[in-house]
Amino acid sequence: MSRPTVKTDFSGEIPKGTYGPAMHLTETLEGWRNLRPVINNNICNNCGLCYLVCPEGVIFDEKNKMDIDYGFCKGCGICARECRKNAITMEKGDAANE
Amino acid sequence: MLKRLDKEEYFYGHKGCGGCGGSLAVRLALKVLGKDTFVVLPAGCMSAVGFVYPQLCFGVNALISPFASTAAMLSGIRAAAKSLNIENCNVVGFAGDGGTADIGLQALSGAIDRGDKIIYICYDNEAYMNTGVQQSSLTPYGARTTTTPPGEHIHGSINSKKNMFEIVAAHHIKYAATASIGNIPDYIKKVEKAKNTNGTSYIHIAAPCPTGWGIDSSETVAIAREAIECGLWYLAEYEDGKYKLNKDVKEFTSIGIYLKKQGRFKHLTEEDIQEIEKQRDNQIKFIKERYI
Amino acid sequence: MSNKVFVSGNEAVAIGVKLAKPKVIAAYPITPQTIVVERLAEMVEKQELNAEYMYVESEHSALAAVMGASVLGARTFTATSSQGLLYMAEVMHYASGGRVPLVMMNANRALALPWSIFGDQRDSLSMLDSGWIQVYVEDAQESLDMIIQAYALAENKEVLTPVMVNLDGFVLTHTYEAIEVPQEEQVDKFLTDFKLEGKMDLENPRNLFFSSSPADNIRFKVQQHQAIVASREIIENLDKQYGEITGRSYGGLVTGYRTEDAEIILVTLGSITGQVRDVFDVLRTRGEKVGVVKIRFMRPFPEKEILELCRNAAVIGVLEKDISFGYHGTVYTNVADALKNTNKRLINFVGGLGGKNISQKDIEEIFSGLKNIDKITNTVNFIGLGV
Amino acid sequence: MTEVTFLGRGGQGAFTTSRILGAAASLYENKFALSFPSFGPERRGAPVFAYTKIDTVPIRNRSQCEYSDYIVVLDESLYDENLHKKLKPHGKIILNTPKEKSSPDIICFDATKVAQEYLGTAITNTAMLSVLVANTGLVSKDSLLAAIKYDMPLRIASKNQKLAQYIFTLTKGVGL
Repeated sequence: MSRPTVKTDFSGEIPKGTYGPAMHLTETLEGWRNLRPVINNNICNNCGLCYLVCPEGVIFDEKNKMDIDYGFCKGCGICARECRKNAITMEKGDAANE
Repeated sequence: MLKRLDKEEYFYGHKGCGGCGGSLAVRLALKVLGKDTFVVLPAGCMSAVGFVYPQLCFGVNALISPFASTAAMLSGIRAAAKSLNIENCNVVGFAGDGGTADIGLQALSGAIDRGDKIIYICYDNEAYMNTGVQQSSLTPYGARTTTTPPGEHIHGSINSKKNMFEIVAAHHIKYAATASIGNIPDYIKKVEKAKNTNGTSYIHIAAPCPTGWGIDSSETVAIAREAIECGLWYLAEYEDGKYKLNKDVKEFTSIGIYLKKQGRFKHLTEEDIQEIEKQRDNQIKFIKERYI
Repeated sequence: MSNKVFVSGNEAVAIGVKLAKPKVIAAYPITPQTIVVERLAEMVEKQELNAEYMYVESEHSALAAVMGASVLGARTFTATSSQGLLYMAEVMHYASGGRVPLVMMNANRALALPWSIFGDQRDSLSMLDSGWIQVYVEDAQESLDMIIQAYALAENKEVLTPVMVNLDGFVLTHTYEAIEVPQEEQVDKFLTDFKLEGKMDLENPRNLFFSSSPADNIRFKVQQHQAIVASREIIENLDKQYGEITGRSYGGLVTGYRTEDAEIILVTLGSITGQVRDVFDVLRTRGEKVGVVKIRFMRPFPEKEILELCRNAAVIGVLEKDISFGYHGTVYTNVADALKNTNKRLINFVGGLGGKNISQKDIEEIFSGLKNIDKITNTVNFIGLGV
Repeated sequence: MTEVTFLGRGGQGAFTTSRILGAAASLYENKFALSFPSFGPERRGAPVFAYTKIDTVPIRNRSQCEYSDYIVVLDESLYDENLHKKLKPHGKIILNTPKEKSSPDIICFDATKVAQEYLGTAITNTAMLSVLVANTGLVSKDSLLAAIKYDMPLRIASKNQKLAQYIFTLTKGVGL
C-alpha cells in the first residue's frame, strides 16, 4: 500500500490565483519527531488498530505486515498507546529502524 | 470495518501537532467518503495545517472557506454539482467548535434549513486551538483557556458547552450524530450513514487537542474514550425525527480522574468537580428522558 | 428584429443575467436590490432560466456560496447593496484574492448611521480596495449590457477577477425606461461558456484557497494587481466587440462629452451624468466651454484617459456621492492623482449623500463655482445644503 | 419635456399608471420616457407619488420632478391646495371627484363610479390615466391600449382596455 510522496521536481512556481493541485507535498516531517514507533512484527497480529488511530495515516499494511512511513511520522505515540498487543514501542534515536 | 475504508490516504503530510485529534477525524472521514469528495474547511486548525502552499495535503478536492462560511460554501458547491450534473459525489465540511458553534452557526442553520445534501462534521476540541487556546462556546465548564485564565476569583470557563447536537436536531435535520475519536468504529458507521443521507447531515465528533488540553500526544484517543466513560460525552443519533442513545453507560468512571489528567483542569477544586458532576447528571437525565 | 421592453434598472440587470445563463444564483434581499433577485426567482420558476436558485441566510453566505459554486465550474450571480455589501466585505477580498470570476450587481445606497435606504455611492467606494473591478452604469440599457460584458471580463483568462456592476439605488434601480434586449444568439456569440482552468474536478482534484508564506504571498498580490492593470485593454476590446455584435458600446473605461475644447470639465460617476450633460448643453448655448467626463470604471482607474480628456481644460471639478471623511471624496482623490503632474485647478463637489436629490440648480451652482474657482477656498464643497 | 405626477395611496396603482404611460410613449410611439415611483419603502395606504417624464429626445435628467405639467390625483382625499404650487405654468390637476371643478386648472372626473362599473372595484388608476391621455393627447389611444396590455396581467388587461375606450368616448373633445 503506497503512501503519498514528496514531489522532488517542484519548481517553486506559484499558480495564477490560489488554485493548487491536490496532494502536493514538498517536504517531509520527520524532523518533528522525538521518539519513533517501532513495530515488533513478531508480536503484531495485524489487527490494523494502529492504522486506524494514526492521525497522520503513516501506518500501513504491506503484504500482511504493518509498516510505517517514517518520512511523515511525528512520533506522537498514539499507536503504541492504543496497541492491544503492546507490539509497538517508542524508541529514541532514528537509527533504530532504518 | 477496515475493509470498508478506502486504502488511499486523502489527508497526508499535514502540519498538525503530533497526536492531533482533529486531523484523525478528518483523515478517517475521508477514508469513508473516498475520492469523489469535495471538502470545505474554514479558517482553523485543519486548514492552517493542511494548506500551506506549496504543501497541499488533501488528496481530494478541497478548499478553505472564510471562517463563517463553511456551510454556505458547501451549499454553493452542492448547488453547482446539481446544476452541472456532477452526481454521486460527497460534499463535506470540517469545522472546529468555534467555527461551528460560534461564527459559523448562522450559515450552518441556513444550510440545514435548505436541506442541502451536505455533510457537516464539527471536530470539537473545545476551544480556539489554532489561535492559541481561547474560549469558544463549546469550552467546558472550568476549563483553562488563555481567555478564561483560572485564578483566585474565577476558576476557568464559567460557561457550559452549547449543545450543538440538540440545536441541529431542532432544525429537523435528516441525520445528526455525536461521535468521538475514542470510538472509531462508531464514528465510521456514522460517516457512512451521513454519506447515504439524502439531505443535510451533521456529525459532532469529540476530538481532543493534546496541546490545548495539556495531555501527552499519545493520550488523544484514550482521553476521548474516557470522556465517554465518565459521562461527559455521549454517543447519540437523530434520525427520521427520533433520538437514539447509542451507548448507555451504566456506571460512570470518575470525573475527577478524567479532569485531573488534563492540564486545563489542574486548578479545579473539589467543589468545582462536584459542580461538573452535577452538570453531567443533569445532562444524562435530560438525555435519558428524551432519547430512550 | 427589435426587442424593446419597458423595465427598471433592476429588471434590466435580471434580463442581462438571464441571457448570461448562470447555473447558480444566491442572494439575500436588501432594498433597493430586491427586484433583481425576485425577477430571477420568477425566471427560474418559469424555467426560462435553468439555474439553481439558493435562498441564503446572509450576504456573507451569498458570496461564499457563489464562490464555492464558481470554482466547481458554474457561472454564478449575486446582488446586494449598502450594509449587505459591507457584510460581504471579508468574502469580497477572499474572492478577488482567490481569483474567482464572479459577477455581482450592487445597488448603490447610503450606509448607516443614520439609517437610510436611499442612494449614494459610499458603499461600493468604501470597497474600492477589495480587489474587484468596479463599473458604474448610467441607465437601464447600460445596466443590461454591462452585466453581459462583466461576465466576459471576469472570466477572461488574463483577468480572472470578480466584477461589481454598480447601479445608483432608486434613481436607476427603480426607474423604468425602454431598453433593447439583445438576442440570445448575439449574447452567445459574445459570451462563451464558463470555463475555469483551476476548477475543482473529480478526475483532477485540486486544493484551493490555500495559505502561503510571506515570501509567496506578495507574489500572489502582485499577480492580482497586474491582472487588474491588464484588464484595462481587455475592457476596451470587449466593449468594442460587444458594440460590433449589438450596436451598442460605451467607450470602455471612461467617456468624454464635449471635452475637446472644454475649458471647464466636471467629472461624474453613475446616473447623475445625464443631468450634468443636460445643464452643460444649455451652458454651451451661452458660449460656456464646458464638458463632462463620465468615469465608468473606478478599478481599474482610467488615469491616462482622464488626463487625455482633460488636456485642454484649466479647471476640473469632481462631482460625487460619497466622502472619505476627513479628506476628499474618493473619486476626487483618484482624479487628483491622475492629474498630479498638471497645473490644472481641481475642486471637489460632494452631493446626493443619503439620497438627497441633486437638482438642476445644484449643477448650475457647481458650474458657477467652477467658473469662479478663485473665490472657493475649500477643496471639498458640499452641495445642496441650502434647501 | 412633459412631466406627469400621479398621486394615490399605496395599493391604488399610481406607479402602475406611470409605467403604462411611459411604456405607451416609449414602446408604441417614437418618444422617450422615464417612469419612477417616489423612492422609499412601500406601505399600503400611505400616499404615493409616481412620475412619468416624456420627451421627443432621450431623457438624461433622472432627478425627481420638481414641477409637473399634470398632476393626476387618484384619491380625492389626497387633494390639497398646495398641489397647485407644484404645477408648471399652465399645468393642470386631474382630480378624481364627483364634484364640479372649483378652479380653472383642475379637470374633474368621477373615476370611482366608472371603475366600479367596468372593473367591479374602485381602482381608479386606468380611468384617471385615460382621462389624462384623452384630454392631452400625450400618447394616442392605440398606444395607451397597447401599453395597458403590455403592463397588466392578462386577466385584468382587457377590462381595463374597455374602461379606457369608454372614457375616450366620454371625454373626447373636452380639451384643455
